[in-house]
Amino acid sequence: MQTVSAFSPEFWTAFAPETVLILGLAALFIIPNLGNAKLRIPLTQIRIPWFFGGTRFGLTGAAHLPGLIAVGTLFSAFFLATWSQFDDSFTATVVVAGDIQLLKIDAFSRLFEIIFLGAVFLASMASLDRVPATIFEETDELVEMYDNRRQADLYLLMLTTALGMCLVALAQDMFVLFIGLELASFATYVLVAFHKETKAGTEGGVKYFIVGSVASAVGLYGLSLLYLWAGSLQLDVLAATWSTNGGETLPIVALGFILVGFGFKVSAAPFHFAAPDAYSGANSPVAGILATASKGMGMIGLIRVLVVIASPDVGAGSAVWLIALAVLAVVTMTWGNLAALGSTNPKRMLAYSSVAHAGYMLAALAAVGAWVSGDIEGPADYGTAIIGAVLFHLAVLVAFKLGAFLVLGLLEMEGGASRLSSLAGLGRRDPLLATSMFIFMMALAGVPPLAGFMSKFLIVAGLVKVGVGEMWASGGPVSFADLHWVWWLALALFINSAISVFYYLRIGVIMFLEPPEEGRRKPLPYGISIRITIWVCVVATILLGVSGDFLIQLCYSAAETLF
Amino acid sequence: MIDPAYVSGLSAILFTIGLWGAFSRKNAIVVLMCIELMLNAVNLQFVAAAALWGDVTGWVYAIFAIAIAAGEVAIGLAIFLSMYGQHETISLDEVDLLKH
Amino acid sequence: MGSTANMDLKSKEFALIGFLALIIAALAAFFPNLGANAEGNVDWISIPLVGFPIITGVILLAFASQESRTGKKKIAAPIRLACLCFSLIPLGISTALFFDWLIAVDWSTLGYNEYMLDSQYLWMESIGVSWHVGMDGLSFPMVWLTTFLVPITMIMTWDEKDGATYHPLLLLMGGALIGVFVSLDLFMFYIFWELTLIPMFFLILKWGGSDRRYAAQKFFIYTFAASVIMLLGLVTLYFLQPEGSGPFHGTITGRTFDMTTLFANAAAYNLGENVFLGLEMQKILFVLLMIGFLVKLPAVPFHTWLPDAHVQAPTGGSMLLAGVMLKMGAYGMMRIPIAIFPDALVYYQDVIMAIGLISLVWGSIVCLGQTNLKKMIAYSSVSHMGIILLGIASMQPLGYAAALFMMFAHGIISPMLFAVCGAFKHHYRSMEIGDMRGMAKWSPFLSVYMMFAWMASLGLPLLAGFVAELMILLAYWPIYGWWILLPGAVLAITAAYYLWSMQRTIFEGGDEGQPPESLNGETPVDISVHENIGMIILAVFTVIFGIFPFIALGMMDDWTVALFEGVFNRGGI
Amino acid sequence: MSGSIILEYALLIPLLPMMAFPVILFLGKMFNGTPGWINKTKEGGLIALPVMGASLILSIWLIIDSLHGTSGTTLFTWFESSWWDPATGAITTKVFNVGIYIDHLTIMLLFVASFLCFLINVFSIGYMNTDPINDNRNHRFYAEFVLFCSGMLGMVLADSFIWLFIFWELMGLCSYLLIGFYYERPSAAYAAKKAFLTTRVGDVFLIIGLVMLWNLFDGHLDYAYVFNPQNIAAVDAGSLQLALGMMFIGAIGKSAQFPLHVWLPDAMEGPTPVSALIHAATMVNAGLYLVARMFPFFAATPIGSMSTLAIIIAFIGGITAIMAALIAFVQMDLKKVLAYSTMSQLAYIFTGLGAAMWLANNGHMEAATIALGAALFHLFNHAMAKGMLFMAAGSVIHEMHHAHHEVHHHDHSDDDHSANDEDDDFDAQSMENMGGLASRMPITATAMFFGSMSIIGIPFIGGFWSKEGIIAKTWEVAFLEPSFFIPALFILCGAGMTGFYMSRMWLMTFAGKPKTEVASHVVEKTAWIPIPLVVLTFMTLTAFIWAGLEVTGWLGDYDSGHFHGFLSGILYEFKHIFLNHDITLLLLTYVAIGLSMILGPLYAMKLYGGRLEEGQKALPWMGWFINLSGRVNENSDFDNSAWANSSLTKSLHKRLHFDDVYDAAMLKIVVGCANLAALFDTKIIDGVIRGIETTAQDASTKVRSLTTGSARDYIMMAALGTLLIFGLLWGVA
Repeated sequence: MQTVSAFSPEFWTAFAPETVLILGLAALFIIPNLGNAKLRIPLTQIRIPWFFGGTRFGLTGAAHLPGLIAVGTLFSAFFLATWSQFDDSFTATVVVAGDIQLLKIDAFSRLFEIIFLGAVFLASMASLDRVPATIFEETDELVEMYDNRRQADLYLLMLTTALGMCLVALAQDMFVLFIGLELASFATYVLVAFHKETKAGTEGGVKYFIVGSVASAVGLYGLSLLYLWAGSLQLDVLAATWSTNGGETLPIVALGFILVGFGFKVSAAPFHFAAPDAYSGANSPVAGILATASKGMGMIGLIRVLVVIASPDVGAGSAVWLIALAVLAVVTMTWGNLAALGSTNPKRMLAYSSVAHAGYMLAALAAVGAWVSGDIEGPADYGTAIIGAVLFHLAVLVAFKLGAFLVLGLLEMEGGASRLSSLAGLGRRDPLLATSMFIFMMALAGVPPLAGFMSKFLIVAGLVKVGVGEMWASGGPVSFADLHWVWWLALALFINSAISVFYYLRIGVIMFLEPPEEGRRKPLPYGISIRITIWVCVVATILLGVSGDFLIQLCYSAAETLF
Repeated sequence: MIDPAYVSGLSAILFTIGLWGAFSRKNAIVVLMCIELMLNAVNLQFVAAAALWGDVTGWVYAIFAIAIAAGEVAIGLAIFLSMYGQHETISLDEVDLLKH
Repeated sequence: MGSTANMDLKSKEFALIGFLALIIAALAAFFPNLGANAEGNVDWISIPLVGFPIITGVILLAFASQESRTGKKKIAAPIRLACLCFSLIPLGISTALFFDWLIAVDWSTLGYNEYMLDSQYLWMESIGVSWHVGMDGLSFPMVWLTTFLVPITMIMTWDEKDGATYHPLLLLMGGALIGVFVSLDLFMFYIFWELTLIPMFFLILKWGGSDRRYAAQKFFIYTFAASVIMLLGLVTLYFLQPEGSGPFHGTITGRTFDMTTLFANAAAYNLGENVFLGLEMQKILFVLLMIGFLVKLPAVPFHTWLPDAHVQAPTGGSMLLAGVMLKMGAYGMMRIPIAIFPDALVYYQDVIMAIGLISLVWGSIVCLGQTNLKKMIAYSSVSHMGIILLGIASMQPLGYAAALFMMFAHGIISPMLFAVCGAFKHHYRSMEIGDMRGMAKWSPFLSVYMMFAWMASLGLPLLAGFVAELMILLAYWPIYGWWILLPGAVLAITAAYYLWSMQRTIFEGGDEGQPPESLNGETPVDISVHENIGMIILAVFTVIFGIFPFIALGMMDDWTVALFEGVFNRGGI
Repeated sequence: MSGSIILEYALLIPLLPMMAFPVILFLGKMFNGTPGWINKTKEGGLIALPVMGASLILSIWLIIDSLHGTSGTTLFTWFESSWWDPATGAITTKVFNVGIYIDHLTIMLLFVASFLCFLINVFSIGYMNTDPINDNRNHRFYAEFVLFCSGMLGMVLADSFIWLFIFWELMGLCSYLLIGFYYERPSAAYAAKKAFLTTRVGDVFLIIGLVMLWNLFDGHLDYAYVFNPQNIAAVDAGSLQLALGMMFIGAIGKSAQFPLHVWLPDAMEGPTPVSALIHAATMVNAGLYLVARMFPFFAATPIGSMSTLAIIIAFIGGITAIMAALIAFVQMDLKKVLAYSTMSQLAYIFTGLGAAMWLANNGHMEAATIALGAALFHLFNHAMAKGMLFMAAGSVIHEMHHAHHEVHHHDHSDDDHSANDEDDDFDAQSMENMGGLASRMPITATAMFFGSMSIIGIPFIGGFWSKEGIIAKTWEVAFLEPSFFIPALFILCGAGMTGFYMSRMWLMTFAGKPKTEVASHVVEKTAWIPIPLVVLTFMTLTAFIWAGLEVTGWLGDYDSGHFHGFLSGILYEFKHIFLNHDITLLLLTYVAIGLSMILGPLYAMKLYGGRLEEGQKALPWMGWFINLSGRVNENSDFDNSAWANSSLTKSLHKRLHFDDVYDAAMLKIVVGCANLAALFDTKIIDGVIRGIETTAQDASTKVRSLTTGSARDYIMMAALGTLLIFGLLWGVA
């Protein structure tokens, strides 16, 4: 493990992806604004060409330019992150300012960087074709959308989101983590409200903003309490303090507040209310980011707080948050599935389903806690396996959940995907697209051999593993009562996924059985880049399901760095 | 100097007021103010804690928190504006197209 | 044959088919040799029987999607043809194996937990999943049956509408079903188990009857929910194994999904004095697993998805559903829970018997009250599946062999039953008993097949169904004594509803008969040529396996003996 | 067991017809309606004939080859399966073989079956192919006919109860198909279903009995094993009796005995050759064959251990005998009379078998042998006579039809049979439309004359030899076992009643003046038909030869008996019957003869006798009888109205209400329950599933209604959630 100080040369090399992102941001600031503006030196008539502002050049003013820049940036960042993951010379790097650890690059954070950058990359690539949903809007606004300033805004926000998320992944100090969180959140608030021409867009933005900022304020308050208690927000310091005197009241209160803050990000019930509105208000790629990457961001927070800091392995009353999290998990998954059952808006349906998925992951975390808290004797790989499962879930979620949103995005291109009936007849109009949507749905439902099944399976395997513990003994008698209560979480999870099949399947039925809506008979707009992204998602969904082994290994090794 | 306990107590009160206001008031701007109130409670907390521990980072945190608050206000107002442009209202109760 | 008319192949499509055929031939010829397993014998299963139909099915579906997109129908005929040819390849292979093993292999030398063409490849080492295939006396008849039924189904429903997607789906279905039967790895087993749902779901959804939407969803969700419970049992079982045993145990989890390892462990514990995992855990896991299998079977009271699915499903779908898919439940039971939880089985023996008896009696009585021909047949297969449970509950090799043979025989007979129903639907546009009279006048062939299938299904001697029923009764009486009167009564009731339905459809009706109103005046026509072909093949095989049951029963009997020696024999339970 | 060449080929006897079945069927499907098919092969009749001839020849070869003693062979293993003993864990293999088993019983029945099958095949070529209604469907008739023959022959030759059952069921199927030959008639379809279901009920018990037997004889059902006295001694007699009782119920169903008899009269819906072959001569004997097969069990079990079953068998027989005879009194349909008489005569045989069983089980072996022999000999005689009677009846009906068509100037081109039946209500089978045919159909009349005499038991003719034996032996038992009095009495009265209804039938048909104008136009002219009649008349008349050879003794001992010298035998028989040393038996004999030969016919003459019309002349051996009947009829002022209007007669017309009760039970109770069950299945069991779905949907709407859409509520919810978390944390901490 090498230690570098901030902004030193090694720093930039170590943080290649983030560096690229920052450069990309700069480029997005500058290039679209290049024009033939001249600056007159005061008191003279000399005009120095100063290419900032004025009438834009044809090239730099091109509407597609910002998008291309952003996509290029994100892809190179993604590539760098992935590549660094696979080369052997990769070593964990810590950035220190004085005696404070700010950021840390290890397998864990790298994996999350890959997830985030991948998600945002796909989303922005899809956004290249994505024109606003103009069901009840006049068409000149379409031109407005192509205006490159606005394009620039969009992709600026995209890049900012990515940057913030990477920061969250890297942070070693709770406050740094929180700053990253806020950075990403601010960007997403605006992205959600980006359609300021539509009622839905603005409304979704407002709600998401209000609830989100309240939640973050609560979380921040929790942090402040934590700081009051420990005198530092360094992860290792907090962990050490917790292990000595974690039983006190103050840290537990703080923990509660922080849970709220991150619970909103992972959209756990009952903090999820704004999510469906935001998803249905935002345009689909953004909703996709919310459902995958920003959920992952929240999970990082939870993992850091619960597993790293408040890891309840020693000390009195250490297992405080186990039950709380378990209950939260069950409530969340059930709530999400039930709500999705009757939802008639595909985007809201997907939002609720992502709530349910959050529940699954929370259950996994509860299992980790149960293992760490030591009332199951088991080797060290127990918790690691489960965290690995969660990471795997987050990773593949990018494939099929984002993919599903992108399909909806393609539908929005021809005017709205806010009703289930807008999917009707897709099987006839565009069988391949319908098939891929069906595949995404099946993956969400957890039907083998798709990635969704693998992830759900791994989580359940983790739960059961903890539930069963080391009971296999020598094949000798095993009492059912010996099963840890975590085993029942697995049962709950399965029952829930059985419920969830209903609404996922309904999408398939509507696509393949019902006749298309009026005015939707003509073939869909082509949208090369969005289709490519959809194909990428399909292929990933299938491949990661059939042979997700390497990714599992990756997540496992990532999880190992936590313990 | 003042016992940090009082300060954090005050911040707790402020926080509670802010949270209460956040879901009791209709007007978006007021809600935004309440959120600011909560953030300020956080600042107080940090400052007090920094004093308690004699640790500079707390003040740094506080400054960052203020920055965050500022950003939040900026974004919030912008979003409210566009909302007003669409819905001709800033009352949160009247903005409920999206539900269920 | 109506199809030949519109079979004007464009050169491009010729090229397409030829190209596909080449790929396939290459795959089929090349991959087995790649997969030469430890004993060095060729892996005839992985690619030729499982991979091949699935791959080709998917490829052809891709072509078909292009068709429905560009709206040109030319491509339907060649794809249909290609599907038939491709489905004949696995049939050829499995039949060759059948003959080979019938003559060359002495199945009795194949001990418990030993398999033909056993070959295993690493799949996901992190969680100990391996691609492990092999066949034994339990699975091989079902595999052959599947390979046999798929082409028959295709022929019989040759000109189903939108054939370009229909026939590839059948191909896909066949591959998935075979996968279920050959897989010797729990994970793989579960994957194929679920994979079978999807083609069937689409078959019902796209080609089904008026209420197909409800039926398809019910079918999918019902069985999926059950199998999810089963999966929980499997995973628990997986983690209850000793760590680090088996060829491919996971690098992360330390356990393996390999069935053979599991069986070996279980047998090792069970044959000793101590009980594998202890009776209590066995009971729980047994129940968890059995739920999945009983719903699939289906057994009363979990059977209500079946009538809906059958009545709505297209003929081909029903044929495969009743012919093979239901057997998956019985197969799973015999393969997993019974083999590893003998004590739990003994504990629940009477419960299983009761469930079987209830299914048997209830199914047949409900049959008597049906007015819809297809619904009646559906319930009759519920009742027949009950017989299988009786065989299992008898805890005798005889009963097990009987259950196996019942699976096999019913797999040949029930497709014929449903084909007859389909012919009624197709030619008379009505499956309501009593809508018509004296149809024998109009369609003698259909009537002959109907009578044949009905008689075969009610267990007429010298037809396949009888042997199984006889053996079941033989195994049943010594264990359960006078309860045998119930199965006996069912034999009579079965005859009653079958004959009654015939009397009210193809008989009576005076010299001219009474065609159903649904034809509104058209003269009824007899079944078409390819329906005839399929029916005749099925009928012939029904007779063959009725007169010479030992062809299939030999290996089944040997398997049961091996099972009992390997699982139950420990000086009395 | 000795295996000679023919034994190896014996399988061909059932196999040839079985293979002919698909051939005829498919050829028929192909060539239907082509003149070649119709004329050259008689629509398959001439394909079936050589096949049946071949199996007849093979059978005779087999019979001659194995006349003395038992022989048999195992051909191949049908399948084998394993049995596991939980106690010891030992696994034993149970083998199910296919083989041939031949003893005297087999020989007798094999001869009856193959011989009658052949003759009736000849008859049907005459009968079926000259009837326009059968055009283009005779191939079905012949195909099913040969299939039936293979079933019958196979059942006789089978070497184990399993295969007996298999062929038994095969016969049931063919009977179903042939009764439903005119499927478009609702009555035929109904009768076919009724026949199959009624026998099926018996079959269920039969197979359960077999299962019990299989279990008793640890996994064997082949005769060679189960008839071995040591093996029988090894099993518990009580459970053995139970098993045999179950099997006997099967026999009841097949042979149309008392509770399960309802199907036989309706079975007459089938073409007459079918009635002759299946429902008179062969298939209905299957039940008897099965019971006769049980004899060794009774012989080898301890004294008195199985008397109950023997008594039950005898009782069933006695009851059926008298019941069927009673119903036969009032039947006007020629074939129905014969059907009931069949029932009654089979009942005699059952009673005889019962007596034999009882004797055997109580250690009177010689007597048992004689009784058994008598019963089986009666089976033989009855088969011959009844087959002939049915064919004769068929010939009458056939000619009546043709006469009817000629009289009514039907052009045969578009002639359709059932259409006529509907058009005019002329019933060619009703004896009320006949009369005075003796002169117009001499051969038929003769055949029927001697056939009836054989059935009645007129001394020295056919059935006499066996019937006397049965009655005598039954009474002999009755003196040992009081409960046998009832069946004994029944069959004794039955003898007289037989005399009545058979004479009644003959007289109504052949004596007196033609009752309709049709009857006066009847001519005996159809080819093929007379041949079997003549042959069988000869067989009936020559029964005394068999009697003389003491066939009873030979039949009674399945595997070691042998024929005696003819003359000594005949003398012995005479002595035995007419000058019996045992006075009671002597008395009995004369009573029986008196009843059946004097009283019954006399009574019939009084009611139905009458001279032929002027100018008509019957053949001499019938003439005297007709004239006698005429004289009796004229000289008697006998008033039958009281009888005819009695409630008994009415219920006899209603067949004693059996059918009504059964139908009511079937339709009301069973089908009613079935409909209820179907309703329950959809409403309750499936209702639960649908209920789950709907509840889930409702819960969904409730949950979603919490998302009010107002951001403030969201925040409040979040706050509540925070409180919840704190609560949980506190709860734990």
